[in-house]
Amino acid sequence: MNHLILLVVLPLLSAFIIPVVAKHSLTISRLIGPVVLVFILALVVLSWNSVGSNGFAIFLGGFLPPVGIVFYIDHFSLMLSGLIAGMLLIVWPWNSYVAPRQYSLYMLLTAASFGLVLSADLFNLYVFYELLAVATYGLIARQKNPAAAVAALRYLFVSATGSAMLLLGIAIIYTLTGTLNIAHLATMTDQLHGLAGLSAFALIVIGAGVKAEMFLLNTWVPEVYSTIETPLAALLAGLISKLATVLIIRVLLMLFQQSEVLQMLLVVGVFGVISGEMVAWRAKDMLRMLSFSSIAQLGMIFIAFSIAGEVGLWIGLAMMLHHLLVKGGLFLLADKMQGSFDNLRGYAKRSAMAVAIFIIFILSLLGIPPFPGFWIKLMLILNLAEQNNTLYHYAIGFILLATVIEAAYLFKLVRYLFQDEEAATIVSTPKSLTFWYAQIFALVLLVSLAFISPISNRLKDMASQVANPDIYINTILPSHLSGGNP
Amino acid sequence: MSFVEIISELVLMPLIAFVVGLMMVLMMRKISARLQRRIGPPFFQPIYDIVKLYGKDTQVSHGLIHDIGIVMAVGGYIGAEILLPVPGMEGIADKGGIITLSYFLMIPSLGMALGVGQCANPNGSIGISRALTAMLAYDIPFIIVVFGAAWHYESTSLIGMIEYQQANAWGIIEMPFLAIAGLFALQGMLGKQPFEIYIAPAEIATGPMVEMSGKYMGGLFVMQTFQLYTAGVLYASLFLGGGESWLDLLPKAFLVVAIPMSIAFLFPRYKTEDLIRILWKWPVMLALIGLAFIL
Amino acid sequence: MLINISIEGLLYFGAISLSLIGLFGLLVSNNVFRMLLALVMFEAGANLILVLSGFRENGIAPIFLADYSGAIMNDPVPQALVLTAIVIGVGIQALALALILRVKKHYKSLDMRVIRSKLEHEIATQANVEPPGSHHAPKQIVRAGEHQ
Amino acid sequence: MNLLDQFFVIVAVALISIAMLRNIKVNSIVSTLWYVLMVVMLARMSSVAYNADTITSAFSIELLGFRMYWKFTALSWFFSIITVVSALASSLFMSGDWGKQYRQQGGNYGLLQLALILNVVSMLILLASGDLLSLFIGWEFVSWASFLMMVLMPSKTAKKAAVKYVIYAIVGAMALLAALAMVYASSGSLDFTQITDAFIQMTDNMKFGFVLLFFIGFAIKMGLLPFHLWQAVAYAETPGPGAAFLGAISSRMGLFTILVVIVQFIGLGNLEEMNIALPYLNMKSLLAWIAALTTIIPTYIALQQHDAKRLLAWHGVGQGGYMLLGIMMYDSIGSAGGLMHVLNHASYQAALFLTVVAVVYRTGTSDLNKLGGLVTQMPLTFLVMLIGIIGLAGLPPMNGFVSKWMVYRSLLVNGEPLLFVAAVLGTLGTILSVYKLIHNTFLGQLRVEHQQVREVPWSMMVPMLGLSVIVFITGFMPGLILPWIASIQETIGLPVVTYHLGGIEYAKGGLDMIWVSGILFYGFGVGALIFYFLGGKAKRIHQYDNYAGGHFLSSEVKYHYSNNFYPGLMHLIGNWYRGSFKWMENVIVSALSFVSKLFENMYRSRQPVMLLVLVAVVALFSIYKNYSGAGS
Amino acid sequence: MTKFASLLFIAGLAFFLMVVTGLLPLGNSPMLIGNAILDSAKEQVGAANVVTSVVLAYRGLDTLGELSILFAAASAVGLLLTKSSFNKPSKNPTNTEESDSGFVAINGIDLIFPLLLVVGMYIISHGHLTPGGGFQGGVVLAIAFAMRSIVRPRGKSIDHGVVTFIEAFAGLSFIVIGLVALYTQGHFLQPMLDQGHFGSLWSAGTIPLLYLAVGLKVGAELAGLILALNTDEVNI
Repeated sequence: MNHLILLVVLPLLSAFIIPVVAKHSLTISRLIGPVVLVFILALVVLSWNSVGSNGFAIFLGGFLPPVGIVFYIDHFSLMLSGLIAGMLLIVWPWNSYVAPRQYSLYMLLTAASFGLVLSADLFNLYVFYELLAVATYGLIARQKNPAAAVAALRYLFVSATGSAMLLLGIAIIYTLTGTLNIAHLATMTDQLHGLAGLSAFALIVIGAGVKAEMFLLNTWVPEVYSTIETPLAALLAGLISKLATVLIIRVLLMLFQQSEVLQMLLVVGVFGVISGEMVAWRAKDMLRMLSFSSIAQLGMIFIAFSIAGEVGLWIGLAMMLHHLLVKGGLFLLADKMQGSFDNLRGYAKRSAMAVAIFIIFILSLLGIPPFPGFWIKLMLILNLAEQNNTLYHYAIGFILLATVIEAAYLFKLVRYLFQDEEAATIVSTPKSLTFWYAQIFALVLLVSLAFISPISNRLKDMASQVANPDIYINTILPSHLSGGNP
Repeated sequence: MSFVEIISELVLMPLIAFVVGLMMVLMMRKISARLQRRIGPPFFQPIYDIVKLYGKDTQVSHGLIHDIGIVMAVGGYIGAEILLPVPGMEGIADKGGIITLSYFLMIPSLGMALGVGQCANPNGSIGISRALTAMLAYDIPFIIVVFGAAWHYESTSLIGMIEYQQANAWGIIEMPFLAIAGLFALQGMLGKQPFEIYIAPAEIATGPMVEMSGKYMGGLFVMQTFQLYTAGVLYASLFLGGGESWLDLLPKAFLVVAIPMSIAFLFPRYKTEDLIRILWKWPVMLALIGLAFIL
Repeated sequence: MLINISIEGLLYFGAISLSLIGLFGLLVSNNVFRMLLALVMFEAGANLILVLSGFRENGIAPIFLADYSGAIMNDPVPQALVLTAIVIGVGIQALALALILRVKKHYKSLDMRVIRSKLEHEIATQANVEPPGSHHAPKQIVRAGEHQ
Repeated sequence: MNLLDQFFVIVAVALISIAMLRNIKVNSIVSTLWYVLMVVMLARMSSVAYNADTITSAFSIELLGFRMYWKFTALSWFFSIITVVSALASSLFMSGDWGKQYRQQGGNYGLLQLALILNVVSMLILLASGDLLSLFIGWEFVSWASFLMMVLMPSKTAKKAAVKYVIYAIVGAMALLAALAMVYASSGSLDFTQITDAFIQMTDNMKFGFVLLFFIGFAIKMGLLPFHLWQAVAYAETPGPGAAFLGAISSRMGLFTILVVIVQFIGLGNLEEMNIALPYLNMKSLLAWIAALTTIIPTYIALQQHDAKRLLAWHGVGQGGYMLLGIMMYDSIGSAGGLMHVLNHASYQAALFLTVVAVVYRTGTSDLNKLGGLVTQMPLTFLVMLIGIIGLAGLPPMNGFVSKWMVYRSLLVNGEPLLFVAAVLGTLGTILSVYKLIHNTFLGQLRVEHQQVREVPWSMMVPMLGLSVIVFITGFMPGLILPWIASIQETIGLPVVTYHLGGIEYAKGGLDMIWVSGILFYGFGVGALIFYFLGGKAKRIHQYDNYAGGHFLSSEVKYHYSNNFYPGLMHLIGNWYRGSFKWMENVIVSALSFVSKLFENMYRSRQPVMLLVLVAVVALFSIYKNYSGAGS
Repeated sequence: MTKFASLLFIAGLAFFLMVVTGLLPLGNSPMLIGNAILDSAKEQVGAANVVTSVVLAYRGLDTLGELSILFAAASAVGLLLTKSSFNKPSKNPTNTEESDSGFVAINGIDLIFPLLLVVGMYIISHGHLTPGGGFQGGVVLAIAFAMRSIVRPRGKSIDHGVVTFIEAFAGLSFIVIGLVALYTQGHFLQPMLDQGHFGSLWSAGTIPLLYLAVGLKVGAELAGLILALNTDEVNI
């Protein structure tokens, strides 16, 4: 099983060699990425069954924890890895002219994503987080649109400040405990649950929150998403934001599962939902609307994760998957339906299929039965209601209000799409690959409807696995159940 | 109740109503004449009028609905008057109560409206719109009065109400405010001054009445007899203890009808707005005060 | 705790001051290049705090020299970490510099306010909508019920 | 497979067949036959309606720990038969020439049929729901199916109205979801029976929230005040028979859910105990007042309309108030009246809408200022409309009278003078406005361009006549319907009404419609006798041959008095039409808009790092506040 | 206003950070891993410089990640500043002469250049014994090239292709060493080869090789970065 490290290593390797290969053969350099991704996808699928319910730990360099870096692999991280590989295959820049180094950046992004998902070491997570960030800046700035450079620069300032804070948090934790291994830290939570530890956690959350589109840290979102190519936006909104969320959740679950912390997460989530939906309501063009809606959805995910225990976790996971499908799909669709609402007038006549898919997506996004989004929202609301805390009950109100606003702006757009007179400036785009992908996303969404029960059971299994720090600690530190020196 | 009784009631009641109504019309005209220092028409003048109208040669119809309008107007009052309990003929009255009766009283308005509407005379339409507005105006106090009466007598059946009054005291004693409000409503319902704006187009030689020639006008005259009878007996039943016998009932009914007549010719005519305003102000207020006393 | 001035206390104070001065500079400057420099300072401060966590009283460098006599060694881990962090910082700074060059080239300005509004304007133009926050009066008064 | 399963199989097959045969010509006939089959199936299930039985479907779904199942009670059956019959009438109406014209005008006829069956299916799913979750899902289905129906109209107003409807519907759905969450929070289950348990456990404040959330959810669908703004325009702007169908039954789904949730499971007795302000105002009377105001305000808005469809649609909103008012009286006749009004309203409303559609079919407009005098051209349509408006105005002998009578009787018995006056005010307004409708459409002067207009073909006439027969028969013999009502009352725990074929048995004043109608027709008969057999034969003259204030009305100058029909009244009450509710709507939108502007400016921050630092400071501060006392 | 608010925030942040650091065990932190590594580094890795053991063995993946970040940054900068990404040609041939740096600088740099190379290589190759190592040495190497390009802005100081090749090769070799360890020893980046005599140049197994790769990589990346940034003459 140690070969699963290839998930990180192979993309890095390919990233390094792509520029050199490109000097000799552009074609081969273009194929390296997809081949590696397909290989990794196969690897993930093949190793699915061999990962037991307790997960599996890779000790890098053969050093037993806590001294070395550890990778922890369970079904949850495998699922995310599969999603990463699949998503990257989908947004892979096939048909546009792309410099070889851009492929390298994509592969570095891939490697960083895998690292973020698998690593069980705080500092290692930081490194991968930064790799992800740098690759993202590069990809954003590389866009043909010169505005993208400004967006990337503004993003960079926020993100780098956040990263420095993350580093600060890690430094505090290390000074406090003398270890970086999350499992090891989990055995000494009593030391962490003080002012210093929680402050460190707050700094970590702020650092990771920038990418997770957390409220007030997400000002970069609209600028970046409206300047970059939509497939990349789909990747960032659909997947990368989730990985940062996963990072936060991992740390939270293992180290800081306290009601105050969860409530702060809830508040942040609620603000995200409300602010995102409200500003999306004002938006007058597709991409801006989608990016703010994405902020809101991330807020919703935070709200889900703020429910203590497995329940919150599996609902959050389900929301993540759903959002990945829907928002990813919408951004892919936006490749075809770009521009202001005014430009999209009468689009239904031009492409009924695109509009139909759009409506399926937004219905699911709104949580209209029987689409999967409904079941997730239902479970979220019911479980929020079950919490013994009025804060959670207020959150329900805000979610519901946000849904109304969401409906308002989404259907405002629908009205434009169905208007009789067509916009003069409407751009007719040829059937592109992204549109096919969007159709596939919609199909997956519809098919998943038939499998709500099995999917939810599987997610519940994963959640119970992830939510239990004992499994994590047992697997990574077999001999250190109750803490102590290595 | 036997079949014969039913038949006899059904046949007799319109006849009685017609006769009594004719006398009421006569009385009305007499009162107006006396108030205007005239002698007034002879005793049989109302019946002469009706016969004359029915006997006319020129009878113009604008179509089926025109006819049906008259039929509905007359029929609605006949139905209403059958539902009124009168001494010796109470069999059918308990099949419908006061609510049904008040609804029956709306049917003639609608019938008239339909008939005039079919005439396609624009001034007719104006008259109808005013008439319906007036109906809206007088029905509010009327319905409060009905409610108060029904609540007080704990029954919606007129027979029950009369029984209550005969056992206890008359409604006018127990509910004076409601009774006064009822009189106001009656004034409006009968379309007498000052609440007769909807007849106004007739006075400028057009409007509903003008299109009614011959038997149409005759139908309306017949309707008026029934209307007066119904109003008088209804009010008598509600507030004056009904009648143990005809000798008892008729004077009451005549008295009731006489009051609006006497008032009517002393007043000018209100505009539609003013009509609504006054009917929604004073009688409604009185009726509500009355209600407050009995609730 | 702060009154008891020790060497590490001073070091911490210096490190925190450095990072916060950097952060302050980041907040108040409008010139993008200055912001970058401030960011460098902030990161340097953070790195200092990180490397300080391995500090031991009377510790020596964690190298087993030939004359090593069992003295207390400083923690090697933060040193390794900070090495990594510094290099990461360098990478980000270089990238930022390149971005600044490109922005300057395109927008002829380094003022954050200017390039921000130009960015918004550009986004809005591409999407064919009015830029947000433009101070023009609303074109039409929206009547009741027309919002949705 | 019990009857219900068979029924649902048939419904499903019907849906599939209509969806498949969308573009084939026989489709219209086939779909009508499907509705006939559904009526037959419902008839086979009539034991539900007569004996207050329950049929539970064998089919159920177990999902995420919830079990959803479907069942038919007397209540479901009652609403289902109304739904299916309305659909049958609409489908039949559009199957013939109307559909042809619709196609020629560029409409997608297949899609309309599909929308109709989708509406029917979703309503049946809702009506059969056996627990709160399936109820909610059915509820949403209904919302979206009617949305589909609404967007079929190509006009801009229609789209706007439909989108507005969506927002209202989502508000309702969200309120419902919140109420569901409250049920779930206190019992961990979404069975209907849990509502009662959950309600009992709640504190007083929570009870208000709970009832109001449910009520808001349902009231929005039903268009009760203050959520009435969306409905009329949305329903009116629906293609022809679709408007008839929606107007007849769609919004009554709100009443169904009110009956199930608020009446059956929360219980009106419990509502009565929830005191709001004075001893006179409790939750139940609040709802009753909402109902009463709903009868008044939309009715008087209808009075202002000059579009026939909108006028009717506004009346549809207003009539909903009577239903709720009757039910909120919590006695046998009041609730019977309210329930019966559902059927009555559906029948005459569908008939009236169909007549208007028929007029539009022939003349191309439903603008009351552009019509008139059509009675000579379309006498049967006129007859249907006459019967319809008599029903709508609640005059004897049509069925509208019966249900309104029961409501009035109940108000009288319960001593609610103000509610009574409110209800009467509604009725009077209705009379005024329906007269305007029939006068401006069929009476008065015929316009030149309409002189060639003919009666509509039989495919359209038959459903209209059928509906008017229902309007009359159920008015003449309400005892045909009352057994169903009695079963419903038994099912949902209301006092059961005593009835006979002619009407209601009630101490101190019942109602016997056979007698009432008999007397009325006798009166008419006598009237006709007086009219036709005394006096000579009238001469039929041309319409224009009349005399108006000195000049003769020639055919060149049309002087049809239709615009501003009640000037006196409007002069008096016109100032009251202030659009307060629109203003309220606007206020909410503006407030949200203001907040969203604030957020937007936050996202446009010049220096986003500032926000990051702000977050850091706030987070550290809150942690410090939490821990500074305890130390580390 | 902004300044005041910023000051307020920073003051708040300073206060909280002071409080937090005041709570930290300054100077005698637990250093659980640190101690464990100090105890076992000698045997497990065999490098005299424990920091090197940590960088390349215990936390080798961090180093790989960091190299990747450098690579990513260099790639991105390269992508951003290639001429194709600019709208108009910026080269202005008239100022070639003005920007030349004069005789002393050019010849001085030429003189120091080989010296710098040697120093850099020395630092790299003794990374596992003394303070220093791949990063530091790599930076020296990069500076050597950077200085040349600074004094000769128009001259071709280093071939881009060579830089690309070196960075690819260095990265590749780091990973290949790791992979070889994975398939021979069982773990990625597990120390391999004979540990040799502790404290001598040829000790610590693969560590010097890895450090060499790191040094080359860092040198190449930084040189590439500086080159890329230097080719453009935008005045800030």
